[in-house]
Amino acid sequence: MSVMALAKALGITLRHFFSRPVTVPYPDAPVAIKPRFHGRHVLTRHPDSGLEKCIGCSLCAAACPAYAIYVEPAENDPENPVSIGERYAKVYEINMLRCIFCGNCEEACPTGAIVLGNEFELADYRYADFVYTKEDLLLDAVGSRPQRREAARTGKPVKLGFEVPYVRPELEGVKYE
Amino acid sequence: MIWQLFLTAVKALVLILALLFAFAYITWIMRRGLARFQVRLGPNRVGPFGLLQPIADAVKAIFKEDITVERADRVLYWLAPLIAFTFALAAFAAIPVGPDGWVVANLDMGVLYVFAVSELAVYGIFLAGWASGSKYPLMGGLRSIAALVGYELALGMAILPVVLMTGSLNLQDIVAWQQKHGYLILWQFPAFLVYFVASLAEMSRTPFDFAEAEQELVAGFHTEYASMKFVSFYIAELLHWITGSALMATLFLGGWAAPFGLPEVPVLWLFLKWAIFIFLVLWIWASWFRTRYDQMIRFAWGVLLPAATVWFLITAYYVAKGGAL
Amino acid sequence: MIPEPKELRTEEMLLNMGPQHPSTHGVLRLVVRLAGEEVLDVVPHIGYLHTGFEKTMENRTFHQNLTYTPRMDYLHSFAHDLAYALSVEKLVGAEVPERARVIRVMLNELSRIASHLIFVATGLLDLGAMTPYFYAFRERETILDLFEWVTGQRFHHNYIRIGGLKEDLPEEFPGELKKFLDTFDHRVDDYQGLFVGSPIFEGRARNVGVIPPEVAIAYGLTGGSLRASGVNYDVRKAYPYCGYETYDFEVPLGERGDTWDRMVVRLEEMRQSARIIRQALERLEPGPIRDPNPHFSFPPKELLSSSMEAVIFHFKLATEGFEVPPGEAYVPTESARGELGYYVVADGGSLPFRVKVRTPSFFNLQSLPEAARGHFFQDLVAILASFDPVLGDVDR
Amino acid sequence: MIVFNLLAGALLLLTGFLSVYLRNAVHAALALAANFVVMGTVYMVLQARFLGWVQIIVYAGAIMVLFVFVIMLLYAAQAEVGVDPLPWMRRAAAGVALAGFLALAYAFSAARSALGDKAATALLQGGTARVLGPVLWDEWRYPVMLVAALLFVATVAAVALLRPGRGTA
Amino acid sequence: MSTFYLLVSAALFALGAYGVLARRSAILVFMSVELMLNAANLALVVFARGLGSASAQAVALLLIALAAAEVAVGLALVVAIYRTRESTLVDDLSELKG
Amino acid sequence: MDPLLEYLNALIYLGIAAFIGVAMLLLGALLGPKRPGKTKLAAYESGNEPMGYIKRFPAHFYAVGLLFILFDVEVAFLWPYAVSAGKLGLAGFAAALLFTLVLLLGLFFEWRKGVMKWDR
Amino acid sequence: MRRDEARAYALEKGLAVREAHDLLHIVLPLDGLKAHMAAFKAMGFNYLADVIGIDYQGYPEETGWEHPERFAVVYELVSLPGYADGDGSRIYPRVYVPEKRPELDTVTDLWPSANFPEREVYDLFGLVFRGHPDLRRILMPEDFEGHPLRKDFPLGETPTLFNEGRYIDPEAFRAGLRGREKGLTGWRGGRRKGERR
Amino acid sequence: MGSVKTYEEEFRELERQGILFTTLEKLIAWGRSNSLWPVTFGLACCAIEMMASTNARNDLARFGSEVFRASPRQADVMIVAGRLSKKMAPVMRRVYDQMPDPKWVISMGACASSGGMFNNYAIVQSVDSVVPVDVFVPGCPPRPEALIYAVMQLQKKIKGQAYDEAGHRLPPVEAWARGA
Ligand code: SF4
Ligand code: SF4
Ligand code: SF4
Repeated sequence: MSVMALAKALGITLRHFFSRPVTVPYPDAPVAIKPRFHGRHVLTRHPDSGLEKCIGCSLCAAACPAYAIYVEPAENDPENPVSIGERYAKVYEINMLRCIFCGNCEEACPTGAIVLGNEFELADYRYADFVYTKEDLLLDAVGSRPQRREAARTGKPVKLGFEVPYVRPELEGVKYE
Repeated sequence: MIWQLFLTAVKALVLILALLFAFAYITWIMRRGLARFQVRLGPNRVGPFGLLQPIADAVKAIFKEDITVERADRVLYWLAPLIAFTFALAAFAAIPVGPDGWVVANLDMGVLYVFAVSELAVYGIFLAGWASGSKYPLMGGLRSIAALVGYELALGMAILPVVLMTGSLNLQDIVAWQQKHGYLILWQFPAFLVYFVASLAEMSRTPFDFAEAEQELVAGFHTEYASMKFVSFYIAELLHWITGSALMATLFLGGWAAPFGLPEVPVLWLFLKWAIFIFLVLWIWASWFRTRYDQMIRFAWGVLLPAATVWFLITAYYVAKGGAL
Repeated sequence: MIPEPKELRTEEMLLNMGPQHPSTHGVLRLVVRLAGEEVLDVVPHIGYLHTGFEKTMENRTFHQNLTYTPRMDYLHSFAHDLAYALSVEKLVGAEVPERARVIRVMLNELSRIASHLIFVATGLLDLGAMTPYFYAFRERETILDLFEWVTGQRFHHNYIRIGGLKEDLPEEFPGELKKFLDTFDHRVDDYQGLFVGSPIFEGRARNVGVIPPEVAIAYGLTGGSLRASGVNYDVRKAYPYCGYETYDFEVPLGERGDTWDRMVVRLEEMRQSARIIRQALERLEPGPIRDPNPHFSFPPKELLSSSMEAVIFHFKLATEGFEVPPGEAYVPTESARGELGYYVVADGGSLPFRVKVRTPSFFNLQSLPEAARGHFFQDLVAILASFDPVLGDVDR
Repeated sequence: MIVFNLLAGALLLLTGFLSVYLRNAVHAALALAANFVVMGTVYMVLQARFLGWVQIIVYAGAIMVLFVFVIMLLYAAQAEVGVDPLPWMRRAAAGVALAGFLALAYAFSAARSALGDKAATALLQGGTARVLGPVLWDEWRYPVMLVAALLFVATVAAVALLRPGRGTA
Repeated sequence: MSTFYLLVSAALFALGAYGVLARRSAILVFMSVELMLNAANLALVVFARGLGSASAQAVALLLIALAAAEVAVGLALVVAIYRTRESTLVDDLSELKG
Repeated sequence: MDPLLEYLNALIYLGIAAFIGVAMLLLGALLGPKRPGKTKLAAYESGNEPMGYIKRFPAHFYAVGLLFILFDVEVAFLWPYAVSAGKLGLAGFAAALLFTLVLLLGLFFEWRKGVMKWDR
Repeated sequence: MRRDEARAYALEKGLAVREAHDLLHIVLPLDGLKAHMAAFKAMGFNYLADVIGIDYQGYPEETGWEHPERFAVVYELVSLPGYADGDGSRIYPRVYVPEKRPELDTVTDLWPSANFPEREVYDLFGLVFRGHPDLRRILMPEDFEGHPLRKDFPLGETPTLFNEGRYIDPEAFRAGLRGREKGLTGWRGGRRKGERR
Repeated sequence: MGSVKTYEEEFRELERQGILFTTLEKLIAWGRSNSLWPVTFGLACCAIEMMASTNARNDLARFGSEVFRASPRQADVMIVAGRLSKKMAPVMRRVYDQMPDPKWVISMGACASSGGMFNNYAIVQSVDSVVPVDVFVPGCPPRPEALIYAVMQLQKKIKGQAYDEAGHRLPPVEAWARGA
């Protein structure tokens, strides 16, 4: 009886021995992340005009429980506007180390400017390198800082570790090559 | 004479290197094998299929800082890994991997040699535990004694019927006997069972791996060991597994003798039979729990030892009656 | 040196187990008084993970605090979100729509399964079996994927909102969940086959760490550990919330209150949770997922471009948060570890005046010395594991 | 052979000396264990191979392990117990030992004539188990039975002395 | 060769005797006794070789068994005494008598 | 060939093994970096200051350990029997039987005495 | 229901009773705490679910909740359903502890489960439980000074750093958000400059 | 340390001369980077993701790092996973000190790296102030793949192929550079 139980355990493990491993070979094969995944933030642009959506209202900063967002607004030049609103974010910085990827900023943003994207490969070496500025966040920037740094050094394109098999309306315009 | 000695030395060197190589790859097999039981891949990124993984580990270990802890008993702290390492390697010297000449030391009482070595090997572990001057290792060391006290007798009692049947303590003879009369696992299945269970304890593999139970004793007796000293223990630990499996293959599965009248190839058959036991141990490792050391001692004395003794008497009667083949 | 005989009189030794120890489930420190390998006494020292949750939450808005709650019990994180939301909802008088309640139950049970899976994984790992760890984590990974579908986070969801949920379930979700449930039952059978009945497991767990019901209650044990002692106390049955009373499930009970019972009870609970999820799936009717009261609910994004009122509410909510009428509320809930509740004191402002979390692990840990005394050191690990403490839950 | 003998003799004396000299009990016990191992090999060389193995298995493997074990139990981290007594005592002991050595050496040298180095080693055939088997279990059958009885008595005695189950102490 | 080992045996015996007399800890005294026993055994084996007598070896084997029994009882005694007296020093043992 | 030669072989083997062991340890000791420190060399105790020394370590199984010696001797006696059992015939078997039974009796006795019971 | 029993008991003894949000609060006097608690235990409240410390400093007066002393300790007593004759009643007796002499009696002898939570209250609020078997700090390090959950203990925030020396000081930032003073965002309620499409 | 030049000294010298990474150095760096055994230092939620990174799905073992050593003596990298409270900081420092050189630290998660959302009296705001950190991993918790990416970043660093934003090459072992 009890020996049977031992044998049963052996049987179960043996069955698994001959089943396929469930391992995702991550760096070689991309990870399929889900549409709502909370990854690195993206500052989106208006699809038609190409203007930034962010109007520098700081609601995201206010909603952030970790106080990881710094926004400094400035008035738009009416001739040559940066954003769709009256004002735009002159400085928009996120301290990625502080950020907990909760999505409160996304929820609080009235214009849908800040969206949590897909990049999760953010590991880097220096504390100071984690303050992502507008360039790093605007939607043309692909990958994380270390990834883009490496791409620049080696001359190869950024290799992203995930694939995006679905459409995310709020991320329109973001291209992952 | 000199030539003889030289030959021995060469053989010994080859065997040791082979064993170390086997160790290196047994870590790989272990990691990959366990991984397969656990539906994952295991090391596969260092070299093709992760085959260079053991080498990377070795390189790292060699260039790692070596620590001698302050409270340690310095002499023993250094001696312990050496003892563990040497005795772990030792047992294989008597195991024949092929017909005459394919053994480093064809001892006329090879079984006793193996038996003695397996007892002495405990010193290494035990002293390591004590010499570290720290609590977790001490407990690990004591548990190794507990294990010894449990398995050693059952081990001896389980070999006795084999010796009875074959009438020899020489491993080469035992293999030859099996070549003639069929594998001992068929004749001596109860003895094999007892031997197998006791061997698991001797190799300190899963149901009986409490001497280094990570969940309780951090890393057991080698908690305070770093760098190559730790590696020595690691080698010793896995070599027990390698040697124990080879020994079981020799004692009960006909050793290097080819099965089913297939052609004799010295190392090959032993290797294949050995692989069976390696897998078996790995399989059990992946499937079962760890016992408590008192339960193991009780099991060994209350079940294994009486069972082995009774079986010994049965075999003895059979042999004494003149039934020996 | 000749040791003085008097000095030698003691055979006891004090051993630190933890904070950095592979099987203290985090950063628990146990000072163990041992005679050889026999445990004479255990003194848990906690606080190595004290994070200052309660103080910090006093300085964040009620809304922001939803990001703090899951991080206490990171295994069954959804239960904390839920318990906090329930307390605050009681204070603000929010009406949670039916669909949201069903989804909450569903995700709560899913999260409970994930937590119990870790329990099985680590509990059996502490008993020396490696493989269940990987099997359990495989299933857990699937659950986390499901959560990622819904909430975008693997286990710190930030999905519950006061008065409902952040957003609706994605369309694919029910199908994926069903797929998971279909395989899950076999998986539980697998875990069961790996340990229940095995003589080694019996030897390690039977009659080890027995807690009789009186002792359990005196020391404040709740959850599966209490039920293993045979006390039929499950908050989901005793103080139903979120409509648990309408679901058909059983509360598995143990008989002896030993490690064995505590392990098996939780295994059974996983099955029951799966059952609840199935029922919840059937009840999933379309409908609103949030109390539309603009006082504490973000207005839908679409409204922002059309309704000025919505914009104002939105701005106020995002910056100041919402005000909660003064009062004190507590709603007990059942987390994977036992009774969990948030005692929230509001002073009429938008920050809570005081949040006290009644975390089950904190109380459960008090029974550990009772259970472990007189057993082998080797068993202490198993007993501790069978209580399923989460140190974030203990230390807050 | 000579080399081996000299080496073994030296090792025996050294480890023997260490075992009575070292102050750390565990070290002393280890020295003794080493002594026994060497002694076992010496037995083997002396045409008593089986005896040699038994020496290693029983003495070095079982008895000394248990010795070390008990020492560790009793002294754990501070095995410095082998302190020597008063100097005069030590000197007296040394004197006694020396006298014993001389007496024995004399006795042995007297007995030596009876032996001769080339003595009947062939009869022993290396003293393997196969040689000893019939001797032990035929000629010496009754003493062996006596030993069994003795072991049984020892079992009883040890158990009685330890009074197990009397708690942890 | 015989002579050499006989001398070694005598020396070991003497060392053992020294240990018995000079050591204070019961366990260490015990160990010295073992050393003496072994020295005796060594002499026996040498004689066995000289005489070509397997019987002498059998005696040696029996001696080992005796020694083992003695150790088992002796260690049990030491441990038992330790339990009650919490000491293994021989001097303290002598107090038992008086 | 003298079988003792094989013993020499074993000795050589052991010597080489030990040599390799020493070489390995030395290699490790010499090649790694050296940055000792007080805490680094202190005993590990789960990240705490070690608390006190171990004075005496009661282990429940020393009774079993002592019995182990006795049974080990028993097995030692049985080896010669095992190799010559056929030659000794039934008379030898009777002796062995008696011998073993006496010891089994001992085992039974100690079992009854509760040597193996350490639970409360 | 034991809850009604407890209410009746409280009214009979002249204790202040308040029911809100389904909770039954009973204010016990500091001196008679132990006796009343024992009475509750005798009534069948066999389970102490929690001991909650609250520091009412700065609690607005106008809310209608009066708090005579700075500290309060709220006990959560349950008659545990599923065990013996428990019926699931919960009551929340509380006792106010003055700031000057922050001492009260322990209830560990009635409910051993009060051990940890009382230590926690001692640790975080500095209220001393007389007769507690082992009153040591539990969450904070032994050598920690102060009692963090007191309202006058600073939260101890550090600024979040950004590039070029910019930073957010959480304290000031929060204050700005709540509209009491002008913070970083400059938002003080009312409408902002909106967006233009 | 006597006349035997340790690897570390040699290493420093080579670095000074700018001819780091000879063949031997390359071999060593390769060995080290491919055999990173972490010490179990799980503190909070991130520890669960650390465990998850060893599980069947993600299998950190593929990088030769599955051997989570409970004893710091045998570990090469400490993955600080979770929030480090001030009560725990000395313990962690001690465990770190007890690791043999060379050793690396991965600070996993927002809490360990910067205090994250727990900006308060109890939590150490960045592990970097206690031990030298080699790689920071943002995320709360970082998903297992992010940890794997961090391990790969660390491997790059050990091999001397890591640069920071300003373009400086980073020392393979942070502790040596900082003299911690
Ligand atoms: S995701 Fe959360 S933590 Fe991160 S910036 Fe947005 S609000 Fe702050
Ligand atoms: S991102 Fe959105 S919330 Fe943040 S400043 Fe820009 S518009 Fe405002
Ligand atoms: S970073 Fe997030 S997940 Fe990690 S420990 Fe902190 S709160 Fe937990």
